[in-house]
Amino acid sequence: MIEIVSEKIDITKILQSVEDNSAGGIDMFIGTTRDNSKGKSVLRLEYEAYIPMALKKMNEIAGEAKTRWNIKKISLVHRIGKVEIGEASIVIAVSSPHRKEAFEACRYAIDTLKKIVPIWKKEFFEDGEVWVDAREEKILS
Amino acid sequence: MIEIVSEKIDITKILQSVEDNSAGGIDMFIGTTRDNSKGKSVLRLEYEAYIPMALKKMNEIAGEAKTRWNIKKISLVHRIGKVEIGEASIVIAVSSPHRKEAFEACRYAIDTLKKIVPIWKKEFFEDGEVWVDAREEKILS
Amino acid sequence: MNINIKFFAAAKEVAGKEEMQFSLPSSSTASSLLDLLVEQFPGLQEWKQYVRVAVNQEYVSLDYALNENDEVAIIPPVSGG
Amino acid sequence: MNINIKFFAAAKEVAGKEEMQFSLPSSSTASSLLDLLVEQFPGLQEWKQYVRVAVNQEYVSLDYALNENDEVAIIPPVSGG
Repeated sequence: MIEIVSEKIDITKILQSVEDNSAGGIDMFIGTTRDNSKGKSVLRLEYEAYIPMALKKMNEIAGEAKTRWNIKKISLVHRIGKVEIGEASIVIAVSSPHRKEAFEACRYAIDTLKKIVPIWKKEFFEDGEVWVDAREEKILS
Repeated sequence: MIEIVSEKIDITKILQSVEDNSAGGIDMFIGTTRDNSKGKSVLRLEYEAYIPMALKKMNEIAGEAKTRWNIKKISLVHRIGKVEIGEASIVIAVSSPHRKEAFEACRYAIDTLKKIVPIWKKEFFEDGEVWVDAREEKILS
Repeated sequence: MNINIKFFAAAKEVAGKEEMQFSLPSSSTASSLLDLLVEQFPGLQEWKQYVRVAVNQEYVSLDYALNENDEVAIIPPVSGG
Repeated sequence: MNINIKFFAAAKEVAGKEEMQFSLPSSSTASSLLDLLVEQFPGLQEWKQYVRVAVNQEYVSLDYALNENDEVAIIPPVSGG
């Protein structure tokens, strides 16, 4: 399940999408919007995507994860548009016979998504708004 | 939220238990019962716990994770009794400002739980039943 | 002195019971308790080198000196998760 | 030749538009397109060294030779997740 959605992400549906009777473990990463950024209070966030290319890259990440690790199923769902504080902007789930591979593939997927998938986050503060430049955040997140 | 339950694990409730507006990521591990073990078909599983000591050790793991990593909240819920194939036996969730720490703390928690928490799994096959000895599984899971 | 013993998983099946009271010479250790248990339940012999002993819900080493009314648990290799 | 350009995020705000048609000498590269875009939208200058160029939804290097009707996207540093 590789999707970009503009509504609240349905986590239960994503979990079901990776269930597999031969899987012993599922690792799920849920990225949520923080109420602060570089010491400033964040009011809300908006995400924008180059949708067809983003989906293509998300599919490539899923395929590469399946090549590198013995995993059963992998799902990546990104939300775009306005996302309230505390809500999920990205959910990645990976099922695998053995947990080590689920963890590693899930971490690979989120790390790679943050580098290559054309999606952008804008943070809204009391005194303005700014497109986040992930290069500055490398050390942090 | 540190619990041992005998009913189906409520994953949504666990997710809510670690939500935090200053957290940027949640990593959740869900251990599910596989339909096979060492090449044999598994019909079902049962878990038994030394409940008070298991809860004590689960609390220690949560405390140690909070000491080692900058995490916000951590929940560990283990199910005991009969668990059907594909159902969750363990769910661990960790929220953290930055995802690296959520992943590492979650992995630490499940790895350590499997070593020190007094809970045992019995596998039921067509031709018998056996208490799983995790020492044999070290290489596998 | 009297201690309370709890058996779990494979140890419970070998002992045929979940718990029992056990009388021990004073200044007995976890190790000497295990020896006595193997005498009473010979099937525990093959588990002896693998089980851990917990006293009052904490793992202890084999030279741990038991006390009256300790809650002692025989912990086979765990397999939770 | 004509190509279609899409702008995103900060680049979209600097250009003041989401997409446009652009006429280029044939055998233009991604690099020469960026130079022309900076001429037209001087605010892009500060982004020039950070943006990546995607052609038909695939990242390309700066010496990539563009073709008629290519879909070219100007990709500022991404920040999804």
